[in-house]
Amino acid sequence: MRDFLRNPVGVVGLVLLMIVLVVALFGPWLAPYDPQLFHAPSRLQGPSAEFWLGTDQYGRDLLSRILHGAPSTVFFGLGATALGVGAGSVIGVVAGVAGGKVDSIIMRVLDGFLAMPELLFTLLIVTFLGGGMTQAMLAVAVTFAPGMARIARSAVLSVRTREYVLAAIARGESRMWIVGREVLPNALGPIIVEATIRVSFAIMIGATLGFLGLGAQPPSTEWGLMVSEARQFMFRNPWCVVVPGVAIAITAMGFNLFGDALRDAFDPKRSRS
Amino acid sequence: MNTSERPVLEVQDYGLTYDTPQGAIEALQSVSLSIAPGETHALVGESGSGKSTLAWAIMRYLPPNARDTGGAIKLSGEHLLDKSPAQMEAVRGRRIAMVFQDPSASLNPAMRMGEQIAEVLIRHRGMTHEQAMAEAEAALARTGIARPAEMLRKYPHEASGGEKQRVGIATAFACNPELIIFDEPTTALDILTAQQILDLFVRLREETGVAALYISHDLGLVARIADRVSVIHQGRIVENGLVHEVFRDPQDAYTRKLMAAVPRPENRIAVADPARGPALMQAQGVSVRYGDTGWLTRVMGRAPAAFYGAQDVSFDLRPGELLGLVGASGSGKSTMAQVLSGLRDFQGSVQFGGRAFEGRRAFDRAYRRDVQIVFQHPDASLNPRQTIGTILSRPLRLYDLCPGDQVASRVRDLLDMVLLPADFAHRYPHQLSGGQKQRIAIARAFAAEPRLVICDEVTAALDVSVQAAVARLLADLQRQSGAACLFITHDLNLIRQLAHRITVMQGGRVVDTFDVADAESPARHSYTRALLNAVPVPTELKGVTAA
Amino acid sequence: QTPIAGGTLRISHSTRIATLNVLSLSGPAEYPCIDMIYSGLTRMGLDSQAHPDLATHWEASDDATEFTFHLREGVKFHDGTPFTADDVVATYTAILNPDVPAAARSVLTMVDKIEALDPLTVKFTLKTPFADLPTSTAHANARIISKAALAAPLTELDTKANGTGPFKLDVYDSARMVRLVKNPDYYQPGKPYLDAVEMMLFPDLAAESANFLSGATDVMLTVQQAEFARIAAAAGIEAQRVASGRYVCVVMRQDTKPWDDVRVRKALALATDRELLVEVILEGLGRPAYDSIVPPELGFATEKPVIAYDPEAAKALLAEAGYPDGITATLVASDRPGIRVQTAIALKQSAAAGGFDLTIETMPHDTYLANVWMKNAFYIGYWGMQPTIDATYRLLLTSDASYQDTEWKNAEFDALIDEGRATIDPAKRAEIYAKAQAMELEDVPYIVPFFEDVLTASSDKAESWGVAPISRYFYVEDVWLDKA
Amino acid sequence: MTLAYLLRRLGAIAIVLAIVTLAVFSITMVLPGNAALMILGEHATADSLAAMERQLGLDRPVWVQYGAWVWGVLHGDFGMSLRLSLPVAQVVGDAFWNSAWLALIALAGVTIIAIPLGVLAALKRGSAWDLGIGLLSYVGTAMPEFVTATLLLILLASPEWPLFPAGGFVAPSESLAGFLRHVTLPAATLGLILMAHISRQVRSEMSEVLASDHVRAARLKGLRARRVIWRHALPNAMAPAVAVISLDIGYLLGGIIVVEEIFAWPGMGRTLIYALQNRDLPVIQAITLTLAVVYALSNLLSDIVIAWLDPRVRHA
Ligand SMILES: Nc1ncnc2c1ncn2[C@@H]1O[C@H](COP(=O)(O)OP(=O)(O)OP(=O)(O)O)[C@@H](O)[C@H]1O
Ligand SMILES: Nc1ncnc2c1ncn2[C@@H]1O[C@H](COP(=O)(O)OP(=O)(O)OP(=O)(O)O)[C@@H](O)[C@H]1O
Ligand SMILES: [Mg+2]
Ligand SMILES: [Mg+2]
Repeated sequence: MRDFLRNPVGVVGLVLLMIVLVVALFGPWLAPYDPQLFHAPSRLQGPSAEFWLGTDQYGRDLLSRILHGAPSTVFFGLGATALGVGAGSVIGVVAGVAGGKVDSIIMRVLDGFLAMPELLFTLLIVTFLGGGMTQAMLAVAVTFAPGMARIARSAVLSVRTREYVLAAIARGESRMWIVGREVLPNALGPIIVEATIRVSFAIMIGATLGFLGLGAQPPSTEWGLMVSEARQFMFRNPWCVVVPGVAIAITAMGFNLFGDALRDAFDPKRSRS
Repeated sequence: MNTSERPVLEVQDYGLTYDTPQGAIEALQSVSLSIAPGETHALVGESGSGKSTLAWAIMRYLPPNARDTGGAIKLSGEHLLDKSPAQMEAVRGRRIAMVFQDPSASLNPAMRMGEQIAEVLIRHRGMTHEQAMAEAEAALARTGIARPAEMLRKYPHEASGGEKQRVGIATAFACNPELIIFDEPTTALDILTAQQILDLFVRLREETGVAALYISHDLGLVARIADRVSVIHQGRIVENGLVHEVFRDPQDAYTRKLMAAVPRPENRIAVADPARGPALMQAQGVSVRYGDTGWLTRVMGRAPAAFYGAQDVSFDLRPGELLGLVGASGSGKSTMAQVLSGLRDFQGSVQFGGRAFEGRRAFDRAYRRDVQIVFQHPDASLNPRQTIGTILSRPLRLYDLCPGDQVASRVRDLLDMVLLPADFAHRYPHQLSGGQKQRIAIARAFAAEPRLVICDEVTAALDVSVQAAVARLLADLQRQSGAACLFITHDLNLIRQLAHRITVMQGGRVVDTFDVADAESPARHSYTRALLNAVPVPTELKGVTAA
Repeated sequence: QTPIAGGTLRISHSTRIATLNVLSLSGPAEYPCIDMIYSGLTRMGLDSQAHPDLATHWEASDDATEFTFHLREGVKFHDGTPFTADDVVATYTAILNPDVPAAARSVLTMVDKIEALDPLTVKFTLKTPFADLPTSTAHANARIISKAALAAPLTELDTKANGTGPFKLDVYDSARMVRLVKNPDYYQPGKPYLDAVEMMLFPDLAAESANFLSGATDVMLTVQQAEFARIAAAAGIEAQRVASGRYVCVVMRQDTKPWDDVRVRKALALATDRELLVEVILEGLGRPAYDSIVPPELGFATEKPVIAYDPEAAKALLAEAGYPDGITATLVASDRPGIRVQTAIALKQSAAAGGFDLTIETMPHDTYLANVWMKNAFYIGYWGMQPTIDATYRLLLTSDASYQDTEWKNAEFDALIDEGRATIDPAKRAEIYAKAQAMELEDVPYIVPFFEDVLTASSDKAESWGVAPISRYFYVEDVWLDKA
Repeated sequence: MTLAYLLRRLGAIAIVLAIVTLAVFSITMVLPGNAALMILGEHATADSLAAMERQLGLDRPVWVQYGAWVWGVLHGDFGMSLRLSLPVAQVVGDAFWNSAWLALIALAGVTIIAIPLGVLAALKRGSAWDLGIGLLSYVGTAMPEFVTATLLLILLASPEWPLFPAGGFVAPSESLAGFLRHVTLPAATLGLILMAHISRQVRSEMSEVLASDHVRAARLKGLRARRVIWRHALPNAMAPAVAVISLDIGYLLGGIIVVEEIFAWPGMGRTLIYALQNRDLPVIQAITLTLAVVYALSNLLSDIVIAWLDPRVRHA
């Protein structure tokens, strides 16, 4: 952890992440206005004392909308990642631990999934599921699972041949003990690191789906949707697209930096260089 | 040798410091040494003593956090410390060349080896590409490679370690430098190849009369090839002189300690010969096949060809005995260790304590308790996420060796047994040194109160002095517990100190088994003889007694 | 100013011209194409009346069950074949054939028989009286196709077009551009003025307006409300705002609670802040509507009383209807076009004060069409302007309407509409339709918050560019380019 | 890297494609509504809907439709678009080239800029250069394409100050200058993320290689810095970087969907979204198939390039 805090990337990531999490947890209480409330006379205004970040085409307060949208945006990322990483890891760990035929079959199937560009895959699934926040989350999770399974599997494989695992096998430990106490705790590092970085991808894909009209639906305050709804007005009031856009970027960057720093902290080879 | 000539290399009172976040590390402190033309000067010392640092300092190739703290380095009288980076570029490879420890890592994997020799000639001797290639071929021929022209066209991964090291040596000699620095050029090679490289070094030195700085931690080897030796300890030269004088009469305590640690066959540290009786363990016709993969993998075309890692191996072990298992790299030693500790499927049968086991799944809990294994890498054999206490208590709980409330005290006993303080129980493996970790691994094996302990190169990753201590500890534990031991190693001197009998493997088969006392007997298998001859016998050290 | 002949008019549009199949197409950019390529028997004018096109004049029998159309002489199809009554018969036979997907069929269901009396005379015999038949024959999808083309596989109509209109098809590329060239044999002498028209696809609205403003295109077929002010203000640009009867409506199925109670519907009407909706959704480019689907432009339209935004009254009405705590409902809106969702969002805000707690469910258009449209109890509809009151009501409100989605079925109302059809005397018709409109207002089958203006823009150089309120007729043959 | 290996890889690709088409087909079949409904929209009456379904062949059983489709594809006939009155081959063919131009320009531009940037950052670790490049790459990776695109539009294509067109397409055959003006913003949008990713990757691989024993050995042979960097370090850093670039192509193929949608670029992405919205199954099929093929082939190509860069792989 000390390593982590000495790394400027980690510190910046941590600070951004803290801000994002505070906003995600308390945003709705911090918001000065109801995010759906129209202030018709003040439509499409830039920042002012009344509306700190300006207003959108309906005269809704952008700051309030951003604050309200934070939970859905952030928890979308976390949820999709958790689901995808969870499912993927289970598959990967099973493949890695089982080895042999089970492993080859699982890996071949995953290869098939990985043969499609990520966003295309998500797009098809979300079309299939019918659009909407939950559906988009599921779609992202499904997209993530094969890649995660690979990472989990290779983490397990690299640990599985470590000598302390061999020692446990030679000692005659039970399978449960070996997987649960010797392999998993040591394979978790790369999985967690990858998961953290993927949160930022999930947030970006979620926002992109919102933008394409396949994710969150109006009048949700999801940030990608906010950009998409306001796009028509971007030249009349750039704030209404810049504000949610930057919010997405900051959030994604927070997770990204944090994950990178975590990776460095976990991987002594990188952190030394 | 004419020592009155101007020295090729002179290091005077040189110091170097690394700046790190934890503070400055004084890696070298007022180091002085001087190498005369034609002289081979050995630099010995344990890991981390500053040997490589001195080599980099001479080459003026240092990481950004390194800082000269004084003194001078002169090459044939020219001050190297004053040279600009561009000037040093012209010195490196041209006037001082270097041969590295790991030939696999020090060659560019994406470039044909011919190019890698030729580029030095093009750079320093202004040759055209054709001339350089012709010259490279000649240089390679001088290293005794059978088909040099062919070798030039190969990529590094297509050559063996020995061949790669020959390319490295040919490159170093290519521009007739004044000085060549050898940084442990044989440690990454197996015994027989190392022997050949050493012979090559001696021959080329004689032919060219080049001065050499030879870095090593192997005193036996140094004794054979060097004229003078400097002993370095924690960045200081503690002793310096002609090899035979230093070794005959070491002045410094550290030198003496180093020398005492050198394994010598005649210094037996083995337990007394066990009583001859029925065998404790017998391997009968054990074979292991590698590379048998499923049809799916084969269809997908990723399967390497299958082959035998061990074939029809038979040997036995008596109660309380220490059997040495030796052989070149890849001869199947670890494979046998894995078979016996139930880590690998095999054909044939293993008998233990009167019971026969056919195949890995036949091994039961009782067998697994009786047979314990210790691995080579201390870093990898302890779970980094468990404390030492947890690690050591695991066999106790698993085999129900003592009541739950006594586990902690038994762990303390175990730590005590391997000469470590009791409070280590709360530490994590990364807070221990390599030697300490290896002791924990040994303690864990003995915690199960086994009847057989398999040690797979347990000393290979350790420093010479630590090696000796670990070997002694092992013998002590064996004496206390009466367990038998299968000791796998490359180090023939060490095994002759430790073992009662030695089994030799080559290419997956057992070729020879003999009593230690019969090692020099003419009845030995030719391969055994080759192995024994390849070991640099530290003759110069003979008079020295163990501390 | 005398028109100058020559030049290429570049019209930008943002939706694809996915097909030129005049029988079935419905895209906003497809209509101008067929309006240029094909002619109908009649054609709607800017005055929302049927005018002669291929038919120079027509007579109706007194009971409005027989119509005789006299065709224009000497008209040729683009391929040179002459236009005759047989083509008219073939076209209408195809439209009425249930095996052919034809959009005009719904306004021609009363047609029983079409006969060619001679090469230049066609007679329609109707099953029921229908005074507005010439308006139906002006239906944008009822243009005359040659008999030969109808004999070939109908899918060829998608990409080939052989009409009698002012322009001929030159290039059809549904992904980028449709290019039409002057038909020198057009029946109006001297017209069209233009040598060619290019329909250029700009799928991105920002790109479209940027190109239009920079002069890369001459006409912007449809201007978005959000951009109208900016474009209107630009130099050298004439932006047009055509009052139209296009509307968004809130569908409330009257066989489903709570919408079966007229008080609830009226409460929602009172809770709809029409001024606000016109302001934020239409940017003021439209007019509040007061829950009749009949726009003021149509003949026989009556003046509708203003319904002021009165959330308190709405609450009171709800309480009276037995919902003192208000009503919670899910309002479905398809994601296309965007105005549906916008209306839903604004309505949610506006109705909240009136005791309606609306949850908005937005969904892809395909799902909406398959699962919600004509099925759900509460959703947003969106319709274009119809040419007549009869067409307007028969589309949605009569019991046998094509898209009867409210279950508001009223025999008296049906009878009135039937009677209106059969009545040729305008005064009498006005009386009948006034009654029908009053019934509609009484019962509030739909909430109609506003009528949306048709917005278009042209460069100063493109003279006489215009769009009819029913944005399906464009009169491009009158347009000319002032190169000065 | 033998012919047999290539054939096997191609075989594996074919199997994956078969699965992909079946999956897409089933997905579209399960969805409510169909192309006929989408064409007629709210003008659909029961009889015209039925007529339209008959005309489009949607009234046939599902497996017959799939079978017919597969049969056609095997004969090189992708059928007619249900919505666009054009043969699918033409719709997708045109779109493919438009996308390919965009993707290749983005990729080429990025490789030309990102690789030297990565090398520079690795050589000057810890310097302002390194920091700047690192910052760029972090910002680049954190911005979804639609945000980058929107920002670029606001900055460089605002109606008041239109440096670049806000979208649209001009064929290079029509006007090269026009094409370049139009391609700049979409390519830059795609490029930013790619650049961030590739330069970061090159930097990290390059730092690793620069710290490796063999580069040290090359330096200690007295070779000139230029040769050490370009001949010894870069080729070894490129192999892993190429692997990442090929993964980035997967990203690129996805990113193109969004970017084309925003900049109204008449390519595969935009066509795909249009086809998805209109339930134009043959077009959806053809596009997913094409994208999957491109992705698979680019992976194969990258493996070949890696083998060419790294003799250890070549001989494996
Ligand atoms: N770049 C560096 N920064 C900080 N400390 C360093 C650096 N390089 C080496 N050291 C430290 O300097 C000391 C001398 O290292 P050096 O590599 O010279 O030892 P050595 O004698 O060659 O060891 P070995 O036998 O293991 O090769 C060690 O304590 C090492 O940890
Ligand atoms: N898991 C494995 N899969 C395939 N081949 C293996 C595997 N483990 C070992 N081998 C091969 O089997 C042979 C014997 O290996 P083994 O590890 O037993 O040798 P060793 O004598 O222990 O060598 P070293 O001295 O290098 O440790 C070697 O050729 C090795 O490459
Ligand atoms: Mg060293
Ligand atoms: Mg081994």
